[in-house]
Amino acid sequence: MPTWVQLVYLLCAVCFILALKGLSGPKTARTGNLIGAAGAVVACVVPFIYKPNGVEHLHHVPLILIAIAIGTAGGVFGAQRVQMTQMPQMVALFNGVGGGAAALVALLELHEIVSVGGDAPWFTLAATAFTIVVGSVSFAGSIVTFAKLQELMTSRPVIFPGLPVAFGGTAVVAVILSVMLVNSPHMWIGIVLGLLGLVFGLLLVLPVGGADVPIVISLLNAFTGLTVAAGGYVLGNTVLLVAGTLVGASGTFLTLLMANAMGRSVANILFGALKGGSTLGAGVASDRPVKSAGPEDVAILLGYAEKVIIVPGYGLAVAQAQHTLRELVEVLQARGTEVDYAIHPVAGRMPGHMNVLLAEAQVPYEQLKEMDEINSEFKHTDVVLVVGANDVVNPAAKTTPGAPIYGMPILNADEAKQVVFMKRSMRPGFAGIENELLFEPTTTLLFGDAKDSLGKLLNAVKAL
Amino acid sequence: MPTWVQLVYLLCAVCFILALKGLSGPKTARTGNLIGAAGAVVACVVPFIYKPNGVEHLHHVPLILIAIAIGTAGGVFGAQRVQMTQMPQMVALFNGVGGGAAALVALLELHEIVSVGGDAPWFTLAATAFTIVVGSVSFAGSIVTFAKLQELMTSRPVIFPGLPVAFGGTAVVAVILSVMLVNSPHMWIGIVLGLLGLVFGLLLVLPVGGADVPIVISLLNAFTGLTVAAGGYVLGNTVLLVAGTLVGASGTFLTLLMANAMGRSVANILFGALKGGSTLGAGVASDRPVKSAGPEDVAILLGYAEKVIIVPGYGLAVAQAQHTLRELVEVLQARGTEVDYAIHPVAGRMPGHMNVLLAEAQVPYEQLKEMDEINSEFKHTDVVLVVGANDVVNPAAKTTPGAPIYGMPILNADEAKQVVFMKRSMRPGFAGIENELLFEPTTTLLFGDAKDSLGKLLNAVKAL
Amino acid sequence: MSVAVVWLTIFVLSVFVGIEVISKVSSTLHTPLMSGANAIHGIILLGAILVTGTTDNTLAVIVGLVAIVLASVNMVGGFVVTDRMLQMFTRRKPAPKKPEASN
Amino acid sequence: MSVAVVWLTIFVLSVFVGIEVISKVSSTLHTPLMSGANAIHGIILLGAILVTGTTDNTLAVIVGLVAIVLASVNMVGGFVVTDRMLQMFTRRKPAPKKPEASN
Ligand SMILES: NC(=O)c1ccc[n+]([C@@H]2O[C@H](COP(=O)([O-])OP(=O)(O)OC[C@H]3O[C@@H](n4cnc5c(N)ncnc54)[C@H](OP(=O)(O)O)[C@@H]3O)[C@@H](O)[C@H]2O)c1
Ligand SMILES: NC(=O)c1ccc[n+]([C@@H]2O[C@H](COP(=O)([O-])OP(=O)(O)OC[C@H]3O[C@@H](n4cnc5c(N)ncnc54)[C@H](OP(=O)(O)O)[C@@H]3O)[C@@H](O)[C@H]2O)c1
Repeated sequence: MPTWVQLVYLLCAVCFILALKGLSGPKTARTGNLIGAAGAVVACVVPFIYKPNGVEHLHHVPLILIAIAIGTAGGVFGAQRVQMTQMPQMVALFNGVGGGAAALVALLELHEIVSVGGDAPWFTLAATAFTIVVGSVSFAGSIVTFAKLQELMTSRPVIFPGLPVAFGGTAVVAVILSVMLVNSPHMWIGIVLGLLGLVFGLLLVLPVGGADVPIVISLLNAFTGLTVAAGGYVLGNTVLLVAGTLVGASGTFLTLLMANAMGRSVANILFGALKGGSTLGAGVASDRPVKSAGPEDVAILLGYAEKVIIVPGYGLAVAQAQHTLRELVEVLQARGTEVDYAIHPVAGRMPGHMNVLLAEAQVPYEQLKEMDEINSEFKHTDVVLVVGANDVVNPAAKTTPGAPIYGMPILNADEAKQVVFMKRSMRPGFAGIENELLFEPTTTLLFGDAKDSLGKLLNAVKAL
Repeated sequence: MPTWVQLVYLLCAVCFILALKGLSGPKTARTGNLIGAAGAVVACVVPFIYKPNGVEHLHHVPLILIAIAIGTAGGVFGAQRVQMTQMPQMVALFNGVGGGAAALVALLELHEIVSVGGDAPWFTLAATAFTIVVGSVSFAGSIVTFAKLQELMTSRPVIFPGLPVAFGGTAVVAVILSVMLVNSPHMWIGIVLGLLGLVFGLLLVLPVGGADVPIVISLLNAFTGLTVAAGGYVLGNTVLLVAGTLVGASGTFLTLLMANAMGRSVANILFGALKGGSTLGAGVASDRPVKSAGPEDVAILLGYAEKVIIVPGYGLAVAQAQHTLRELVEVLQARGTEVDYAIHPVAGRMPGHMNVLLAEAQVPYEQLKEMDEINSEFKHTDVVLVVGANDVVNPAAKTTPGAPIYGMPILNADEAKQVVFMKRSMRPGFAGIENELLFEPTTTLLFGDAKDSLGKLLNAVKAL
Repeated sequence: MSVAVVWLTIFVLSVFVGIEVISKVSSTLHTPLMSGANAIHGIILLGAILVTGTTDNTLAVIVGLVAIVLASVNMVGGFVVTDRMLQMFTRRKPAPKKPEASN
Repeated sequence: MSVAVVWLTIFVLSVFVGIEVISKVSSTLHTPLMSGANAIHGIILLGAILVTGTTDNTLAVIVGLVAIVLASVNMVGGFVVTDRMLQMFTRRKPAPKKPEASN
């Protein structure tokens, strides 16, 4: 490889570092993403210019260009069409195809090694086996997460007897075959490894509950990063090594951060179901007495409050009620009421879900207050309107050491003078535990689909 | 080099990364330093165990061990004996000898290259030249900074006519000789480069005012790091490369952070004097009227205040009055007054100067409040006692765009009900500009050496 | 230095860079960051191009072309979708149809 | 990959690590951090040992020994002085002779 090519690759690797750095700050995020894209494009153009194998230029250039065009068209189409709330499954899909590509590249590299007589350092062969297996895991796992989130299949954990055995068995066979591949590389071993990876990916993700899926996507994303890094080692290409490692390391770290923000452990998410217990809570509705009211009563509460805080949650996304909510808030503000939105970091089903949802409804960014910023204001608040949220205001996180959400930071809605919950039933939220706040004397429930109720509320407030 | 040696070196490099990471947080700092030390010791033990040139073990082992013993004794002795307030010059000295060692190592490597016929890649020769020059700059520069801070010479900027010419001349000759060295390596060129480096180091640091010296130490520290990195490249040793680069990069960044905290630019510090203007302010005393008082009056102010904030500064260190100050605070606290110390990041003449000084006087850590933490409390404070500080409470930083400290964050002492300044005269502080706060009606001056005045004040408060 | 150790060194350093560089990310940016990182590993496209362009076995070329398609979906789609997401996040509405609102 | 590019890669990655790893340091720790970094570059001692132990030219050995002395002063002194400084910083006085103080 000529020196200039190596230098360009290094530059591209630096672009990726800067991209990640940029992406981790709100002001620099977009620039960061563009820098990353620039680096990727430059790196991919390089092999068309120099002579990759030292003698000849790249073969099959037209076919390659066509393949790139097809992939690009597909990627752009998917990326443009997807709705904001479908982002997680889109990311899963993109991640899956990346993992699949990495596995295929490793298979081709194995073919190359086998066809020149199988003479490669053991470390190279080990990295090849790793890429084939983990790339396939990432592919199959991501496809299943996509299907779950897109509701092409049930999003409940899928568990069958013998799952732990199948899981363990696949893992053991994969390890044995990898060792065999390192000892004497054969094409069939590689192919079987790939198939085992697919099975393993299925078994890994099927038992995970739909709402834990974002964590799993992030983890599979880190996996794909590592396979790309290993692929880079096999191909002797630094830019793949550095980029893949960056993604692998930051992805793993991000997975931990995300799991942490929900008060869950990654091991529990992945293997909780295997151990027998579902990763979702019980989900039974309580029949203790509560105070419920109609839209007109709530309209009066809101209409004459001085300070209102909105707590949006998963139900708002389900009901697609963000536009109606924004209208209601605007009407209240026009009446002189001070209204803010309190955004819990894991409200909804993906990190940043509420920000995306409300941004889509054109709620001004300034009105979205992060948890730390607004938590001290609840005690000066007249009415908290909880729209389709539950766990993120559940005081059990502070008071009940055994609860699945114990230790998760929550919004202090319980400190406000009045709390209004909009939900359809008494069913609990994602964590599957009862919310004591629903039974407080200061709490009022407005039953019904969020979009429906908000519409009625809006009319009632306008009529005041 | 056997693989295990390379792996050990990599492990040592990781130790250094963890050391820096640890050192940047208060809780982990000591552990970080110890991890770094462990990595360094392990790395240095390695060549005694394996065969460095592939055939034979290390030569001259007894001599080498004696040299290490001498150096270690010297280092420990110096490190143990130095007083806390002399830390900056100690760091400068240690940095200087490190730079000197790097230059000598590069000279030896040049000798090696020359004796095998001068056949080395140009990049290696360039790195050798770099190490010789910059290592010598670091050595000479650090020795001068040591002399300045230890008051072995004047700490005022030393400027003479023709300095810019000498400076530029040396630089040009060094560059020319380096190019010559790369073209045809000769020992004499290396030696002359080393001498030029020494001269350049002198010329670089002589014009810097004593109080800017900590910045320069930090910069020279980064320089030495880079020479060690270049030396690592020449020797083909990763641990030197990684460690040196880490120090070079973090040192450069730290230099900028430090300069920033003082509202100065590094270029201005280094080249301000060359351009003619001194890097220190004018330093003339004003003769506008002020309100001054005796210790007894101030004692009454303090004795009957509910909340007092102490702002310590450079003068406290000069007067070595930290113990007396602590006693005074304890007496006030015993009377029921709430007393805190407000620590400005660049109060004194080295970063963390006040923390070190007050820690030495056994002031409990909890009473030391950082600027951001305490700045909102000044407005609820009865008396602010400014002991030997000046610039760090000068409102010109906010109000006078032309002032040398404009833009530097300051302690909001001006918001308190009463301000008492303890200083010896009306002379300005380090920045050389007048402090309007001295002339405010709410301000009282208590003239005299800080230790003296604090002693009198202590007696007066006790007598209340 | 042996090649494997060189690569191990680069790997270890990249791990530190990867972690440190994102260690300050706010929870709001978790999803775009994940998506951006996802796009970055689409660089496997480069690997796919290299292996496809240097083989002449028909089956290998076909598999390689499939890998290229998949990898370009990953890379291009990833960057585009991230950009769309970030556009949402940072957009400040010029002037909503909010009347004489307080706050 | 050519050796020079490998080393450049390691260099660039180390630069990022060096900067990112200390980017959150509080100003109180500036001096100990400077001093600790200073001790780390004392690792030039390793270089000095290697060049001295692999030469037989008398003058070179003497110069090498001087370098070893200087480098060990740097390294050992650096770590010890940093530790002393940090001891100061983190010491919590067990019980000062502070009487019935408020706050
Ligand atoms: N953000 C993330 O990244 C992420 C990822 C995975 C898991 N999680 C978890 O998800 C939870 C998020 O908390 P959350 O408070 O937002 O949600 P939640 O606790 O799951 O509560 C959602 C509530 O919305 C109500 N709801 C559902 N559909 C509705 C509709 N159409 N109209 C009105 N109400 C409706 C539900 O009650 P009804 O059924 O009675 O209507 C439910 O009480 C946390 O436990 C978090 O750990 C978050
Ligand atoms: N911390 C760092 O790393 C560092 C490094 C370099 C520069 N600096 C700069 O140093 C300045 C620090 O601010 P500062 O407020 O601490 O100091 P300052 O502005 O230099 O003021 C020190 C004051 O102490 C008084 N003083 C001197 N000796 C005294 C004694 N024996 N007894 C009583 N008073 C005495 C002086 O007035 P009299 O002469 O009238 O007594 C002077 O007004 C900033 O400008 C900063 O940028 C800081």
